Amino acid sequence: MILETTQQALQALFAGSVPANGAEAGSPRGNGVLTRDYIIHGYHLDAQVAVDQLLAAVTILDQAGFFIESITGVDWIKENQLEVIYDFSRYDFDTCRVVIRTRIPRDQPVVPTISTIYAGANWHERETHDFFGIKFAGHPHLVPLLLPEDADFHPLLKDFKA
Amino acid sequence: MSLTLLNVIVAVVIAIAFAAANAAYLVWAERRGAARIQRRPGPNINGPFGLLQPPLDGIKLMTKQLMIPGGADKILFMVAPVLAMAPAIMSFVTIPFSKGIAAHNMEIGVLMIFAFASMGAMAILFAGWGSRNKYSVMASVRAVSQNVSYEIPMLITAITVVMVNGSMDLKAISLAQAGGFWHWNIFPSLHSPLMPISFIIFFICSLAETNRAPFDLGEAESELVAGFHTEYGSMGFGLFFMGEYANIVIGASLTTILFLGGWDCPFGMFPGVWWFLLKIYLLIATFIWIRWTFPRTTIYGLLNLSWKILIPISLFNLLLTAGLLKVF
Amino acid sequence: MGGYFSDIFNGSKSLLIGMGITFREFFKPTVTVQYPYQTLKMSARFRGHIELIADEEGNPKCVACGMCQRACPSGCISLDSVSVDIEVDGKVKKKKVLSKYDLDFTKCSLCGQCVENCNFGAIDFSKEYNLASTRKEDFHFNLLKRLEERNA
Amino acid sequence: MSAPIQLRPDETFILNVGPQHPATHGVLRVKMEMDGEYIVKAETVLGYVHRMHEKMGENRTYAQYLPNLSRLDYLGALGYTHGHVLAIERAAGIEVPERAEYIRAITVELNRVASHLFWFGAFVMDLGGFSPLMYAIQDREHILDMLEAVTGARLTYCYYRFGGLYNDVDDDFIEAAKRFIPRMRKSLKKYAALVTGNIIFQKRLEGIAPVSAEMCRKYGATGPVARGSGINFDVRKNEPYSVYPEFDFDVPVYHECDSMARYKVRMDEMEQSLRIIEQGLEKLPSGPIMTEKKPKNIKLPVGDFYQAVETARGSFGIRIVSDGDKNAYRLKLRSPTYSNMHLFDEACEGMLIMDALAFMGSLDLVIPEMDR
Repeated sequence: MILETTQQALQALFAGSVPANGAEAGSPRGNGVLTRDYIIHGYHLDAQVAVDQLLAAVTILDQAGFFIESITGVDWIKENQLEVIYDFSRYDFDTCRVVIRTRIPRDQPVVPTISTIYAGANWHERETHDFFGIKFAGHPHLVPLLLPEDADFHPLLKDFKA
Repeated sequence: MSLTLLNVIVAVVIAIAFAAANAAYLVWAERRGAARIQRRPGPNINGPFGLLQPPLDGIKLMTKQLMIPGGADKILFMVAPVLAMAPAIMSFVTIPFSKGIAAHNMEIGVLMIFAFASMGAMAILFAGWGSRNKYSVMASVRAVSQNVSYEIPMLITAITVVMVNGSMDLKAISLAQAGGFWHWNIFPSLHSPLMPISFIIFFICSLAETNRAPFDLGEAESELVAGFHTEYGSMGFGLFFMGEYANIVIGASLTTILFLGGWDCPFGMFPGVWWFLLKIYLLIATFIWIRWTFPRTTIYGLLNLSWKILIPISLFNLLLTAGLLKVF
Repeated sequence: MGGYFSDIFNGSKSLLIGMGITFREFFKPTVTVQYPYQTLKMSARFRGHIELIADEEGNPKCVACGMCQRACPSGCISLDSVSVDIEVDGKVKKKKVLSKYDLDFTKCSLCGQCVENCNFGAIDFSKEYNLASTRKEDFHFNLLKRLEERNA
Repeated sequence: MSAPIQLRPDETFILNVGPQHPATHGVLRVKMEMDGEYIVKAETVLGYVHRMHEKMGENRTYAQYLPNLSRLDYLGALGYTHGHVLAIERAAGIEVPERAEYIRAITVELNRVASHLFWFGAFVMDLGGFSPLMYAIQDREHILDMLEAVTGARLTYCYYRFGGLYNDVDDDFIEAAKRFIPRMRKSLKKYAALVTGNIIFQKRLEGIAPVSAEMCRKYGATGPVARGSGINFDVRKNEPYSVYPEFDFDVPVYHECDSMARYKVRMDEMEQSLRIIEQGLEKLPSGPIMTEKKPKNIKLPVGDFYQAVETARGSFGIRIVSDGDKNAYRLKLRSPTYSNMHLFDEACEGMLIMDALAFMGSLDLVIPEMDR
């Protein structure tokens, strides 16, 4: 039930441009909403949005009563891109896991913060900043959380050498 | 003159020895008792039943370096442990262990013990302030507000007893209760029908006055690390520790004298010092038992208990007793 | 007002119940094991550090294939082998013989991947748990030497 | 007690709770701005035991990564390992024999009881009562003995394998577990009388540290913290995995939102876990404990996989991004206490320090799990 309404609401962001459902995550694909096989992937909706659509997409989920699971990044060094992945889930029995992802160029990794919508995104964003160097524009306190205070390295980048 | 001086010296030495021995072996008893409650053996390696543990602990503490934190108020820091121990020892002077055993009997014994007891709060305040540690300061402020609020019901209850017995002399109070347990102050009489409740109030207050669990807010280890003695090591800590146990002995002795007939035998036979010791050690065992059963109260719960429950009831009891004394 | 007194009464009652429980516990026997004086037997599946297993002749069963070394997540096994000529039925054959088997126990996480990946049953967990030392070198085990010591 | 207060900024002082402090149960630091005993503002500082498990996940093969998972949460390690093996099995499409899944569920629930028992003891110790900790450890010891006999370790188990288990349970284990259940129920009654009913304990927790359901949602709190705020969320029920649909158990939910509610949730959960263990032992099918073709050198298909499980502390999630190699391209661990602890900063504002530290205890923190 919530699956369809959320899908429609997210779909509306893209005004019709729907990518093929068969495209695998990991390989480059266009922005849009995909439904995933829960049995295999463990989540239902997979939406790749442009950076400027991010806040709109998260707001949709916030209004639909989703809670934030985590935020993380992936370094796609071959495509010279960084990906930020947002996981959302629900407390009720209308199970629906939504993944929002957005891709940004590696040399200018800036995404808007969603800690204004979800207060709990604060630490997740700080952690992602620690590990990938992704800057969250508008974040109130973007200092290293898990790494030392003076850390200027980003260990989960694929070109990181210890 | 010289005989009096000798008397005083002997009395002080005995008082210090008694206090120190009690403090040392009450620690052992507490550790063994706590261990039994928790189904462990407790200290049992050094000597038979671990009886050598307290002296060895003492040696360990004495051989440690006395550290004074940088920026601490040196004088207050050094004075505080002494101030914790000394009043407790002084209080022993006036406690009558039996008819003939008392270092110095005073007509105002009750007053003197309370006067010395309130100096304990000062020791904690000095220690907390002098250590220059935020936890210590918070702990000492807590402990002082606690001591102030529990001294009131304690004193009111003591006054009730003093009124009933018509004396502030501890010996006289004990003697007034002689001749079997039905004469003891703990049991209700015509003049004081609420005495059992008074006893409970007095007991709770002496727990709180000695900063024992569940009222150990001054050292609240899970919140304030170790409270007012966080920065103390070596014998500074040792003195606080001994002072605490000496205060427990004082509290138990006072409870025994005021409510349990002092050295009187429950059945009117063989009165003597053994009855007194039996009573105070039973009370101390209860102290230990309580400590290892209950969690700690909160600071507001503690103050609520004092101001909303103990003080009204003890005041009511005082007025009732006064009225009944006037009528009958 | 009634609530005031019933609160006091119920509160005191709950305290007495708690004291009753600790009182009963006081008289129950202790449950601890006095460790250096008493010890427990390790269970059969206890995973200590690994040991080499000897065959009937006392030589290690290990054929130095290196599976354990590759499986180890922490890289704490290092082994080496030499080729020796042995005579089997009058013919000289080359055979790989284990010459070194070192375990760096400081890195080991006792996961058991090495034992699981060994196809020859040549290593197994020991039941050793008294492994305290202040020196790091004490945890670099030469398993081959330990095996010889056990054989002796 | 926890009413907000007004004060001038120059009247406050900074109190560093931690990194070494008895109440933080590990190396966690909370920088508190205090006004006397009231907290004005708190900032949690993490990362003192950060070990970068996620990078290790990229460097090691999936099988080599197994021991890492039990190093996350040393009290309830099996739950985390369960999540990992389930994620790999889901992605690689490995079928697990039923007996193996039953044994997994039984051991996970035993581990959950052990974890909650230790939490219970430590929590009461936070409040100043020491004896319950010892009683809890006694009961926990039985569980650890049982798990040691099966898995070979007492804390960092590393027992599950992709497609099954490391080794089978024996009759001794089943007997011991059957003996354990009634004994544990008796102990739970003892705890209820000794601790839950105690007036001092109740006064310390009731109405203290309210965490609203909305706050839980914004911070992503799960597990007993969410359930103590009236949210009926348990991954075992909401997204059934393993053999949990076969079991009849309830999810305890309390609507008071205070520390007492969180405490009661965990105490009730132990009882429910015992029910699951009981049913599991009864239904335990015979058969193999490993898939017929034991998977070696697992390579996952290209893709992005997520698996959530309910651990003792909440919903643990593991995300594996695979590029088809034998180790993960990216491995993300979503630890429940990380989100649960996050709301502490906001929730403790205006609280007394002793209430705040009791609140912190009620969140059930395991620092290595938070820092990863």
